[in-house]
Amino acid sequence: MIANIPYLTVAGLIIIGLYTLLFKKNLIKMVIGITILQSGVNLFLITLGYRMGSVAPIFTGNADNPVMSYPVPQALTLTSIVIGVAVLALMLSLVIHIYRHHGSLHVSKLGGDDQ
Amino acid sequence: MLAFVITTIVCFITYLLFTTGSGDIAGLWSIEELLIGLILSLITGFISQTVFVKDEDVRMANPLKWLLFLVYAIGPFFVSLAKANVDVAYRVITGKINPGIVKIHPNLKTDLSVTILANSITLTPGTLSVDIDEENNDLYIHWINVDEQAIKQTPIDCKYVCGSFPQWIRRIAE
Amino acid sequence: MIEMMLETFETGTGYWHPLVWVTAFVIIFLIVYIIRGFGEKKYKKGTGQTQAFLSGNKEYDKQLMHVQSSNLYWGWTEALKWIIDVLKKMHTGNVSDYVLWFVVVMGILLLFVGLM
Amino acid sequence: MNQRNILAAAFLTIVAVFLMFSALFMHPFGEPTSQAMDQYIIDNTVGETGANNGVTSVVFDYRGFDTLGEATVLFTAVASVVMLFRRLKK
Amino acid sequence: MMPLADEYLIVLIILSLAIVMAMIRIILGPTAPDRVVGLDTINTIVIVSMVVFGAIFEQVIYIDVAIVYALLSFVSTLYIAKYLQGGEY
Amino acid sequence: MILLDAIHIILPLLMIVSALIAVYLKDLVAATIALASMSLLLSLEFYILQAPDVAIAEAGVGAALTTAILILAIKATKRTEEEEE
Amino acid sequence: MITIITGIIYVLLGIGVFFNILASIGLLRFPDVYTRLHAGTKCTTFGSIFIIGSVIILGLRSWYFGDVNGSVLAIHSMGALLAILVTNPTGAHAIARAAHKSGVKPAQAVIDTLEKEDNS
Amino acid sequence: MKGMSTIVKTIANIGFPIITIYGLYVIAHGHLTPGGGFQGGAIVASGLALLAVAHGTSWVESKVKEHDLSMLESLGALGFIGLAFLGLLMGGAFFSNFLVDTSMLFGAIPVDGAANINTGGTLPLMNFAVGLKVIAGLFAIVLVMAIATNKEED
Amino acid sequence: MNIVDMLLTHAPALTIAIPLLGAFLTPLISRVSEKGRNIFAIIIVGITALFVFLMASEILANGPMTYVFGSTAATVQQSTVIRILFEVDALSIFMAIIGIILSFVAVVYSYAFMEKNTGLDKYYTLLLLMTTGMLGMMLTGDMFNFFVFLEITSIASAALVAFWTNKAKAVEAGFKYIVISTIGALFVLFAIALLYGQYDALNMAKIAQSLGISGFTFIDKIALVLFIAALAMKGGLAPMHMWLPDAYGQAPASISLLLIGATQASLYGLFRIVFTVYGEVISLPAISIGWILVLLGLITMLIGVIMAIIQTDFKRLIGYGAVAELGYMALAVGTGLTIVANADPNITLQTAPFAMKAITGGLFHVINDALDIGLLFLVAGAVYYATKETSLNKLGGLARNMKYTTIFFIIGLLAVSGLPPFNGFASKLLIYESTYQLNPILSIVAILSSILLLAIFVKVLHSVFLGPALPKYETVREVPKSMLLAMAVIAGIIIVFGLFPQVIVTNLVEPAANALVNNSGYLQWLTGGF
Repeated sequence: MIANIPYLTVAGLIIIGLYTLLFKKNLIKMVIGITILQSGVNLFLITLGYRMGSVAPIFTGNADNPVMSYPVPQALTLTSIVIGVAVLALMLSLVIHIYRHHGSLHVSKLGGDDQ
Repeated sequence: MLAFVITTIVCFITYLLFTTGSGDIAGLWSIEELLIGLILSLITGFISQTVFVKDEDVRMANPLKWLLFLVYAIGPFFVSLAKANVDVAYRVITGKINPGIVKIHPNLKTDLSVTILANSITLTPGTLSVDIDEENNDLYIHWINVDEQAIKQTPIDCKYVCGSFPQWIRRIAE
Repeated sequence: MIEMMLETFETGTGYWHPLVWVTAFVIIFLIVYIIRGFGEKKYKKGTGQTQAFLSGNKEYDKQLMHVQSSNLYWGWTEALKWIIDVLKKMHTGNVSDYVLWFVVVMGILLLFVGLM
Repeated sequence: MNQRNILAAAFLTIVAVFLMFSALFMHPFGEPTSQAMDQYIIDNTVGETGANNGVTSVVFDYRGFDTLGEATVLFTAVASVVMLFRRLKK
Repeated sequence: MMPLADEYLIVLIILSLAIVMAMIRIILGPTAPDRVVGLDTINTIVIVSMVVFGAIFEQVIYIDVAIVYALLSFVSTLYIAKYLQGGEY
Repeated sequence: MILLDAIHIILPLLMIVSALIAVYLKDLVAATIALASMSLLLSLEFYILQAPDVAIAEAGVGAALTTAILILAIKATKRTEEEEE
Repeated sequence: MITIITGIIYVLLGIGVFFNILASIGLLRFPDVYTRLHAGTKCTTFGSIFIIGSVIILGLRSWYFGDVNGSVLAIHSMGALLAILVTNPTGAHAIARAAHKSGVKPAQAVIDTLEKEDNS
Repeated sequence: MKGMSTIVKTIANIGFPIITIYGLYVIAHGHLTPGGGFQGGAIVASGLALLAVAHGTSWVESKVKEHDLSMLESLGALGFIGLAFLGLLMGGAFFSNFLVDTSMLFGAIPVDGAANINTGGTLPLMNFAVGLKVIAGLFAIVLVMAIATNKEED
Repeated sequence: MNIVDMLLTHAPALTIAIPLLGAFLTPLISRVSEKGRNIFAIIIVGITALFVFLMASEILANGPMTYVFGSTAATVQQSTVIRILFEVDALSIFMAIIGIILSFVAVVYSYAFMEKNTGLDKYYTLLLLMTTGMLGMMLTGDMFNFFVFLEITSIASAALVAFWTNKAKAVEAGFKYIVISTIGALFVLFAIALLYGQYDALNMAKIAQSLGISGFTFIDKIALVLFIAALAMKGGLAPMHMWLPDAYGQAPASISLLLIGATQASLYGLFRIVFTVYGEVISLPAISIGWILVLLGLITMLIGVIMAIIQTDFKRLIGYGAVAELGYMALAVGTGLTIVANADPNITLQTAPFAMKAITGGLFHVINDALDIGLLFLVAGAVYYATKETSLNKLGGLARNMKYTTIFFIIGLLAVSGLPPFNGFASKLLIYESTYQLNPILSIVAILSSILLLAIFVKVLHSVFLGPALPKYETVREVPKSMLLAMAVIAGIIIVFGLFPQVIVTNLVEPAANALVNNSGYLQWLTGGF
């Protein structure tokens, strides 16, 4: 109806996240990119469950059989958000450790042994 | 102990406010709600008794003080807030500013009263509390339109900056 | 169970029975052991026979004798230098390059599968 | 702009184009086409779980096991962070 | 939908203009405190929008979200402010 | 309904813009602020898409905790993003 | 009755929107952090009071007409408003203090007592 | 320098019980209104983080230790999985909602949308278990990372 | 209902719940006693292993088990699947057996290997969580649940890779691993969401059924590509394998062992998605998905061996060896998929026997790879434990002091390079002969990389164990008994599998291969009920 703009937003957020991961050289910036990517996926899940003119799937007892948005994607998104914050915390603590070892956050400090 | 009771009561009242419309007691609450609310308030009171109530603030338990606070909030405070906004509107449109940071000595004793004053100042005409001197509760105020006469003495007189607020607050919180 | 263990392992075109192999191994070991027994008589401990020699010279220091692993297969690495260099260049250890490879593979697969 | 960045930009563009296209092929926004699972849950959540909130009934009843997994993820993350900042010497 | 829904929606669309301007401040802001001010403004506007949306959808329980936001946006502001003023956590 | 649709268009655009700001800014604290504003708008979008549960979770996590953890990590490391090797 | 309330709501909404927009304009026009804080804090708070106030009036109206949900709407909106009123100035204070400590000077300042005392 | 200015401390002190009771309200009403264990837990944890930032980490450390938080988190997780096991024992399947539609505590089934806080079977109990776990877990993350920022190379 | 029946009914849930309970209890028990905690972890994994074997005997006798979480009532209501369910068929249980063996060996090995470190309560917690995640990925029949367990495994293993935080490289490897895992998992979630939006279902069987009805739409193709790319990255297929040597090389040896399980669980997810979920439509695209897998496998093998031959770090070298081994699986299963998918309609599995042989070989190689590479990692860990050194250039002459370790290494070496009579030979023989039927070049490349693997590990044997005894290592002693026991368990299994491959192939691998190829068995309960 409105040209699937929310889906395009999702695609946009995912592309911005991937762009950050590919082109930015700072570790914390990369973490931010992953957060953006995560937000895109979360938004996608929520948009899948939305129905035009619906209300949230919560029965308040004052309306008879309203159209309700889907509850399952919302539950999935909750799980996804928790997973997001868990991953974020772990990544940032690893970043702090990398900084303690190298004194820098540049991604090239993560050199392999093969060079 | 007193702190615990006060905290619990405050929490319980907050909880009751949030759960209006749940049942039939007084037209608003249900019995289960009250029970669970009481238990949760006890837990919260137990956790936060040491931070919520300082000894010098126990007098805030007096309901009269709250009434006074309400009067203050609706009366002088709201008027000043309205004035402040018109003032800021004027400055936004014209771009005329004459700012500076000044120091006032409101002569308040407790943390709570200073906090109320500072927040009131932040929301009222042309002033914004920037820093606080923790020893004698002096406030540093960013003043968007500095009065030339006021800055001749330091710390400057409160009446230029915040009108009658310190008196009100002393009556409320001390 | 035992019968199942002794079944032949069919692969479609061939088969493989490990017990046969093991039996062959045991027989070969026996033969080798017998041959070894022929030389045993002439071996005497405590003489120069037990000392190690390197092309007739005396053994070097242990540390010097140690062949480092990066020197092994020198010819192989030298011959395949071009491909090893390319591969080494690929393994930068840089995490954004890892993600790049992911995006590349995903792009190629999208082109191939998505357009079909 | 070295070789790597050109490669990255090219393939990122490909991926972007495909994602945008898939957005066009999705069902229209706000009008999901199939509804079997969710409609069942909406119809039965009060009767089967006794909860008004459909999301909570999904989170803790219909898909409670996912929530256990979610709690485990958080537990894992806390254990990991605490482990990473532990004291190394005894 | 509630009786005044359209008027409130127009209000919200105008408010999104305010969000755009605050976002410009986030882009431009020469120092980090400027950006925090922009964030604070967006915070307040979003809280207001949430309250208004709750009224528009006639779902009173939605207002809870606005309260949560009002209480918690403060936390992030404080963390940034504490970082900016220096010193240990 | 047309007005609600307009909001459904405006908010995603604002979100994209703030995500771009978060990527563009070199100062990591500023990037965090932009990320927080994106999280804020995302929460509002969830709210409009009739998912108040998720909006609360995103508010609690995105507004407060993500920002706090990111700021703590920046505090423990360093603030600016260096460009050269 | 209803038309009067509707009229009041229109007026409140108008004031609220005006001040919120003003806040953003001020945010763009003012020269430094402190003055921007003046705009960003006061005006948004004031605007929010009016917009949320209109919602509260709406809720009270429906409560008056016998809908219990109206009370919930009014009280919860009030809660949100109170939270804004408490946290906004405190946040502004924290930002101002942080800005001053991180070395941002007030632009066009005629006097800066705090700066003097820090140096002395 | 410890903590922030007096004003922030006072507001944090006043705000903390309010945030906590609100978070607990969200947890307890998880099956009635938006929210639930995770959201309420995140709110309370944010309140604790507010105290931590206002008063400084060392002040918090003098009140609560990180391994206490770990213990609390374990307890919450054990409560959650214990409820799941109870479902196995009493309801016949892992995670089955064995309390619903019994006349025990939390056991009633709401009639046409009039659910109350005592309906929902095991859902409110699970909400509380997850809430405890999330409070302890998220606050432990913030606390540990805040301590890590203070410590230099060891 | 007696107790055994009840345990059997609930075995799929208990397999996950018991290690989880153990993980939650570990911090509490760690307060009481350190040694008790170690024993407790071993006991927990042992009980889990019992449940896995109980389930295996049931499934191999009576076909797939399903377990519905949260209800005893039927899950299929109005032809939709509401609740989460575990669906354990022969393939799942085959993978679960591998996982639980690895986990058991790892926890026994850790007893002595890790004792000098701090933070061991968290270590054991995370190890149990990793086991949980791995088993969950293998047993679940629900898409989103798969994602959740994928994340549990990723987070726990990333933290464990960085366990030695004083080593910069370990922390870096952990960071790389978590970034890669998160991106992979997010794309998996995105693909799940795409499928969910299409069919409003999250159950794998239900999605497979819906896919069969609706055909192969564009969205399904995108989702398939995302699944393949993300899971192949998590499964370590080239050219997205680079995180693997980093992570394997820097983790503690017991964790490297478990990482093999995690990697193979991702690979299992890939196979499951391609064969079961997309099973109805997989032959539709003109370019077979099978060829993609074959190509990925070929590249993986070649890159793995060529990079391994120039490595100088013990564990990193084995990591590249593991990459090469992963290539074999992808190659074999891809070959099978190609033959199955591209066959004429009148050529069924019976007339195209090489497909079955290839898939059997691939799956058999999964367990062989886990054992062989696992044994090598344990030996590397033992060497590290004894000498605190992993650089091949500095090690030498250890065979004099570490006899048993040397013997275990030789067993691993021969097994991994596919020499008879060890288990690697049996599976590789199957792979060579079946890939030859598709294209001779494939089997030539496979044989070539086997030879190179032998060369690589002979190099390791020479530089670590043979050669003159270096004065630095004269005081080195044999490692403690529990580590030797762990290695001996794996070595024993290797020898048994090598001598009697037919037993394992008929009883475990062929049912698994049948379950993989035949998705109708997996979908059976949807139409027929329980």
